Amino acid sequence: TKLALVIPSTIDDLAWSQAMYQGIKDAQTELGADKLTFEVSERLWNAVDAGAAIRQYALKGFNIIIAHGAQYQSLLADIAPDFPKTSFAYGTGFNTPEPNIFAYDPHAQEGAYLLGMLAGLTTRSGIIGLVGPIKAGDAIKYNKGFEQGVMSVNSKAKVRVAYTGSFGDLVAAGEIARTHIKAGADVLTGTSQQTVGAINVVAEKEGLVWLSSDMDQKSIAPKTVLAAQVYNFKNVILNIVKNRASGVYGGKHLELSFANGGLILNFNDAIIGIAPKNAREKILAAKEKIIDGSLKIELN
Amino acid sequence: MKHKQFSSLAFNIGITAFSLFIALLIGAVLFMIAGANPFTAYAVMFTAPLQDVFGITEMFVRAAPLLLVALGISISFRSGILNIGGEGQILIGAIFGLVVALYFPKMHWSLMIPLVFLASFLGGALWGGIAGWMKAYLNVNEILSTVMLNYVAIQIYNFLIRGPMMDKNEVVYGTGASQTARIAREYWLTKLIPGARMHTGMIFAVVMAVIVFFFLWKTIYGYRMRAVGVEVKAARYAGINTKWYLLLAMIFAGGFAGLAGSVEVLGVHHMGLESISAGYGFSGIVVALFGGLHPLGAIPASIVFGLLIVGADMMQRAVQVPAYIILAIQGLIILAIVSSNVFITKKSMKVKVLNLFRKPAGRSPHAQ
Amino acid sequence: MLSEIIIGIIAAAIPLSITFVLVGIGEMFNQRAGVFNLGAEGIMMVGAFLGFYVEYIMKSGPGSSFLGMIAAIAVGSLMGAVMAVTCVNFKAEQGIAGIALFMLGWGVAGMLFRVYIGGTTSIVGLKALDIPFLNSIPVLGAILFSHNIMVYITLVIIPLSWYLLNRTAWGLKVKAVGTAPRAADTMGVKVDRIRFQCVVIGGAMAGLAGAYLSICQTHIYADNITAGRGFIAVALVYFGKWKPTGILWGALLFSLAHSFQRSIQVYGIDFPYEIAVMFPYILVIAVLAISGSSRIMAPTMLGRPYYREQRD
Amino acid sequence: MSLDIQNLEFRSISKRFPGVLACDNVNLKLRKGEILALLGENGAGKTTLMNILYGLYQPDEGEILINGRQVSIDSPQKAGEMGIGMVHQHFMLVPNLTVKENVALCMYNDSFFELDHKAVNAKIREISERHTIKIDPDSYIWKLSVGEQQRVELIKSLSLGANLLILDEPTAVLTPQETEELINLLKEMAAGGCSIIFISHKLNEVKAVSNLIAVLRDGRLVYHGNTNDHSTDELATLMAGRSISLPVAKEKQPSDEIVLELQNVSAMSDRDTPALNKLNLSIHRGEILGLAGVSGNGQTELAEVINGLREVTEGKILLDNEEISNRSPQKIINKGMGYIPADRLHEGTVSSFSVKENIILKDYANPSFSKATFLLNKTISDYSEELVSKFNIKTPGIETTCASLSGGNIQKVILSREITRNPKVLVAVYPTRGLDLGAAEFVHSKLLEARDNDKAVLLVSEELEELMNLSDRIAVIYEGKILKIIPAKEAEKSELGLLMAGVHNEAQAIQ
Ligand SMILES: Nc1ncnc2c1ncn2[C@@H]1O[C@H](COP(=O)(O)OP(=O)(O)OP(=O)(O)O)[C@@H](O)[C@H]1O
Ligand SMILES: Nc1ncnc2c1ncn2[C@@H]1O[C@H](COP(=O)(O)OP(=O)(O)OP(=O)(O)O)[C@@H](O)[C@H]1O
Ligand SMILES: [Mg+2]
Ligand SMILES: [Mg+2]
Repeated sequence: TKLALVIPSTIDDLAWSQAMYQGIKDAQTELGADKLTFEVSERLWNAVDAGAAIRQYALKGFNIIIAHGAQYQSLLADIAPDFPKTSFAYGTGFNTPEPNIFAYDPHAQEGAYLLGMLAGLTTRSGIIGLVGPIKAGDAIKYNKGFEQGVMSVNSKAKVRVAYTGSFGDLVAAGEIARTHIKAGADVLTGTSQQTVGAINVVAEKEGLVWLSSDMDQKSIAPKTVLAAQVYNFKNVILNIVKNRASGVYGGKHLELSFANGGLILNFNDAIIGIAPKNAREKILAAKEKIIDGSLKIELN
Repeated sequence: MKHKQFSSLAFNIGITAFSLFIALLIGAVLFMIAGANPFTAYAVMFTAPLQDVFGITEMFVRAAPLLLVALGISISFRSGILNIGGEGQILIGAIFGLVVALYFPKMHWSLMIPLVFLASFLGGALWGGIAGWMKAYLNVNEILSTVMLNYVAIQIYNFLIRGPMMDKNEVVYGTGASQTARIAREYWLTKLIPGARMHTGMIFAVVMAVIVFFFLWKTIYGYRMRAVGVEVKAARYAGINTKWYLLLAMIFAGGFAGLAGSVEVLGVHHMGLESISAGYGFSGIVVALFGGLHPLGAIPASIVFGLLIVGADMMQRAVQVPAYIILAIQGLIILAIVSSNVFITKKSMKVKVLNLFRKPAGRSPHAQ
Repeated sequence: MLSEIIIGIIAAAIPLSITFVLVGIGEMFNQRAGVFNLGAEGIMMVGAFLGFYVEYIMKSGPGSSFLGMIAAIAVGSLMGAVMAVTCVNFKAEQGIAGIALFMLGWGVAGMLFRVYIGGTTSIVGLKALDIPFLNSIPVLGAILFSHNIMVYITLVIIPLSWYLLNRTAWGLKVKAVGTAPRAADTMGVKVDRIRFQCVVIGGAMAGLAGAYLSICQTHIYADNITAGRGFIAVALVYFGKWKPTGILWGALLFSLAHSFQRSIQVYGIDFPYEIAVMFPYILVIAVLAISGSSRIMAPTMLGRPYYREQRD
Repeated sequence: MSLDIQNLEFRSISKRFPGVLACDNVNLKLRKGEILALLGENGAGKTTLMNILYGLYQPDEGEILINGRQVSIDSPQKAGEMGIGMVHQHFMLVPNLTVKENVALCMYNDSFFELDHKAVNAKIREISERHTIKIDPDSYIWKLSVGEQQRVELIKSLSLGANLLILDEPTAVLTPQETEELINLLKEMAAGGCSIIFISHKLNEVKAVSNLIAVLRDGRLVYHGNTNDHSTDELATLMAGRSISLPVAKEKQPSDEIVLELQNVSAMSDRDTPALNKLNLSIHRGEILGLAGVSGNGQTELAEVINGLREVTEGKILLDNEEISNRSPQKIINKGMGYIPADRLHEGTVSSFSVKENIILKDYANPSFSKATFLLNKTISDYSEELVSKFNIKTPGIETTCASLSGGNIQKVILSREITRNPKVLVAVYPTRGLDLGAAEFVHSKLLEARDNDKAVLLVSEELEELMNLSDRIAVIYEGKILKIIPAKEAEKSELGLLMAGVHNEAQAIQ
């Protein structure tokens, strides 16, 4: 199977794009390098360039084309009918406008809820800072889940949200983190590729904690990143390959949740001691409830 | 005479080829650093887009908005204003167009499309006009205001497409991607070739180029704008309301960028998306200057630039190098071409080069 | 509490403004000499990368930070020289060349980062140093005496550049070459040489500003780390009317507005964050609109290459 | 390494520009201490030849020899090093620097840091005292009048101590007194061993100052010899290839009808100092009113105020009894105003526009040149061709940009436009500044023709002869006020001279 990946940012952004890149690599390892080959086109945040790339991949006979962003949905809707034997996939999304389009949908709110619990339990100042890119899409899902998680364990805690207005301005993200810290936040979190800027600022002071999403960002700040919600896109890829093998080229809504292993929660064992002793147990219990459906997270 | 013309053409081609060669040579180093074969890379870059329908059509998909932006830039440059606010003007134009296309009562496409164009022209004109007004009446430098207004426009645009204008379904399903609903299919610009994205926008842009040409060189308004552009004092002396024409120039510059916005909406995306301006506001400046700030010159310039974008993009996928290399190569090529230009247009520089070949011993005043 | 917030806002603004001041002063020199360099952003990216890279391979430590900065200055000068060769020697259209340089810089920085580092990592960089005694002065201590070393170096660069421009023969030549190159030529000033020097200085400063971002401010390098700051800096040169102090005020105003805007968001005053984010940009335009214009300073031949044998 | 220039020789110098052969095989010699006057019509190639000597242009063919040795002067720097100085026809000053800084730029063009303001001040003081050139060293150039700028040019070249000095029409903007002083200065310098090349269209100056004469016509050297061998009339004939005599106004009874009237008009200058101070003036139909005055006394401001280009802060201006003060320039043009501005390069023409486009600068919207906003290219071209030949404008074609024309020819473009437009009132500011005699003759006759056609003309000039030849009445302006108006036939140079210096009654004169 030949797979092509189109991403808005880069394969080393430690966030959304890298998570997918990692997922494909993992899938490749599992299937064998001869069973799955892939190519990547990066930095295609604008839809015109992405459209050209997707169409060209389709023309060149790639079997699976993953357009890794919600903004690519309409592009796929335009292109897919011309290539009925090719599977297209995009996410975050639910809508499958053509029979050969998959939509994948990480339930960012689930992990966010758990990270929120951890934040609520860990914070001493009672102030938690959230560094947002722009107020849309996954960022909203994440923020909503996170706030509910905090409230479920610590109703006195304050979650403060501030946005940079862009996805890629890591200096601005760092400055927002700094402002949060000055204002008393001791636990911080956020989404999008710019957060590396924020993590580094948080890491400057000991005792402050970052909770990361999309990828485990522990690698750049091993003493700061306390826990991470990781998107396990490997399952999405394997799922698509399996579907194709059974003659289904698309039309499915593939969710990533704790229930199906699409989401993974990582704790940083080296510093987990910062959190209260029973935090891990509480969170794992909540995770089970999310999996069995007894804990619902409101999105509206 | 014939011989002279031929040798001067040969010189021009030679000098351009030479500078391109230097640029590509430097680029080759980058390819080698990235672990790719520069020869295959270049071969793909310059020939792939021209080899199939896909490549050629994609070139025109890029050329259309580039040309429109470049037209506006040409007008404002000719009036002495450097407009680097194309990005913002495209976005505001797109939003105005989207409002009409999404929320106006249904009507026949032949009414709707011109209406959308008009709206986005007005939107872009408004955005450009702010900078123009501040320049003419408040003496605010246009580079400052247009750079700043770009950021403001991005925020407004994003606010609208993720807020009030967001696709209702995004709310219903909770995905919340910042995009508007799709525009009704009958309002889309017709695709010229089945299976490819090329649409009638390029034809529209070329027609606009011809109109702008007539406007600038054959009408009294164009005359006034050009006069204001090169010599404000003389223009005032001639009775021209210089402030108003500075403003008008920015209104046109913004308006054309706005048109590029609606061409992208109606022709390519069919909805409002993030980063719809796609850097055209900047590359449009390059296209306009390559076109000699002449509306007709901008037509080939936009096509060549379209080739450069599409070719580099294809090359990146063909040889699997980091996408950054596209930017670097494009930058190098542009630098090479602008650098060689002076040897073509300025006699004294040309002579210097020729002397290098002719008389290695140095210039002799006796030479005939 | 409120006064603490205000002090915080001001203290945060100062290190932010340094990037703009550095690029702005460099750009001021090349604009004063008549060359308009839109490529500052690209140069910054290369400077940010190389500064980061040098420190990275030298495994950190303040010495390596300084080496990184020097490397950034060197590579910035090199890119300035590229700009100068095209625009001064080859008289290329400055608008195009600047945008091309921006693309080149972004591309080269991104690519080298991918090839030689490969993923986001962090370095130690230069941290803010609390100057003993001075930093415990109430109010002023927090605002002025708790920054990284580059802040203080920049505060020296400002009067230095003023001096260069206004008190030396070279400064006279720069001003002459930007407003009346032909006159300067007849007075024995080597127009293209002065312009070349200024563009190289502009490049060096942009390179340094880039390294400031990666080494002093974020301690990482990532794609698009400059995020348009080079363009803002170019705009602020106009705000500052080609004067070092003017550029400083512009940069401070813009940075203050940003740090104010962020505080407002963080302290949770409820209104659309887009308006907060837009605020600094609008403020800068508005302030310029209210303040008048000055005629004497503008380099009137900005963007116009000089040909000796052409009448204009 | 300033050379002691004993001998200077141009050998077979040719220089081509697109469409013109500006210098055509010129051979010329000059010895130490001589003053050579270079004559020729506008566009003959004088400036070009001098620019070649000064290293600004490179000759296409030929060589320059100094003391018998071939030299290559490939830049003005090189020329400066060799001791060649030049006062350019269009001033070479940096407007946003002060006088002092401009001089410093010349003195320290080789140093990086070193800038000794005291030394510069001393130099300026020394030069201005020795040659009685009045100037404020701390004033910005852009604040100076054209005449003052000319003085700065002189100081600049003198400060460098050139031993070959080129002066390209230095007297075009000087008052008669200043001219006289300059001539004395040049003679003094020549006596001290400096060689001088002097370009002027004013033949009496040429006679007064030079030993040698060279005449260029269409780029070719047509005469080279001693000044004393010819009278001014003969020189004029040599230059133009025909005899020239400037016309003089025939007496005529002007009508009583006032066409243009200024009542208590005040205005500010660019420097924000009062330029016009409750000025009163009226011009009758069919008369030429000459305005005499030393440059900087409000002449340009007066002209600008009349044309709506400068704000009137107080008072009224009436054209045909209709108020036009602070109206838009377009409205005033439409009411029948014509204007020949002093700044021909940047105000009277759009320098990067073609000759053709400049000829219709005020009439492009006129129904005869445009229909439904479209310019009528053919009509415009025909009209331009007609004016170019009628006014004898030397240009490769009507598509050539104005910037590449010679100074005199740019002036002719403006003249042709303003006079042919046939306005009710014509404001002409220094209309013959820099024009060759033939052209000046032409302008004068055109101005007289306008008067005879019942137009009202306001003629601003510093040349008393011109004023006395053409005007019906002469008004003298001083510090923004009209001191006195004298009928031209009663005017005397000495009285005008005193009035221009601000002395306006006998008692004062005696003091
Ligand atoms: N740089 C240039 N580019 C194009 N044409 C030029 C240039 N310099 C001079 N010429 C042309 O060369 C010819 C001679 O010009 P030049 O300025 O030497 O005349 P001039 O004798 O000094 O006239 P004037 O008395 O009007 O100053 C003119 O036709 C002019 O148009
Ligand atoms: N090279 C220049 N650069 C900038 N401004 C100039 C320049 N030359 C003149 N000006 C300005 O233009 C205006 C008109 O100049 P001009 O010298 O003609 O004024 P003036 O004082 O009325 O003298 P005149 O008696 O010659 O009319 C002045 O205010 C002067 O400051
Ligand atoms: Mg001349
Ligand atoms: Mg005056």
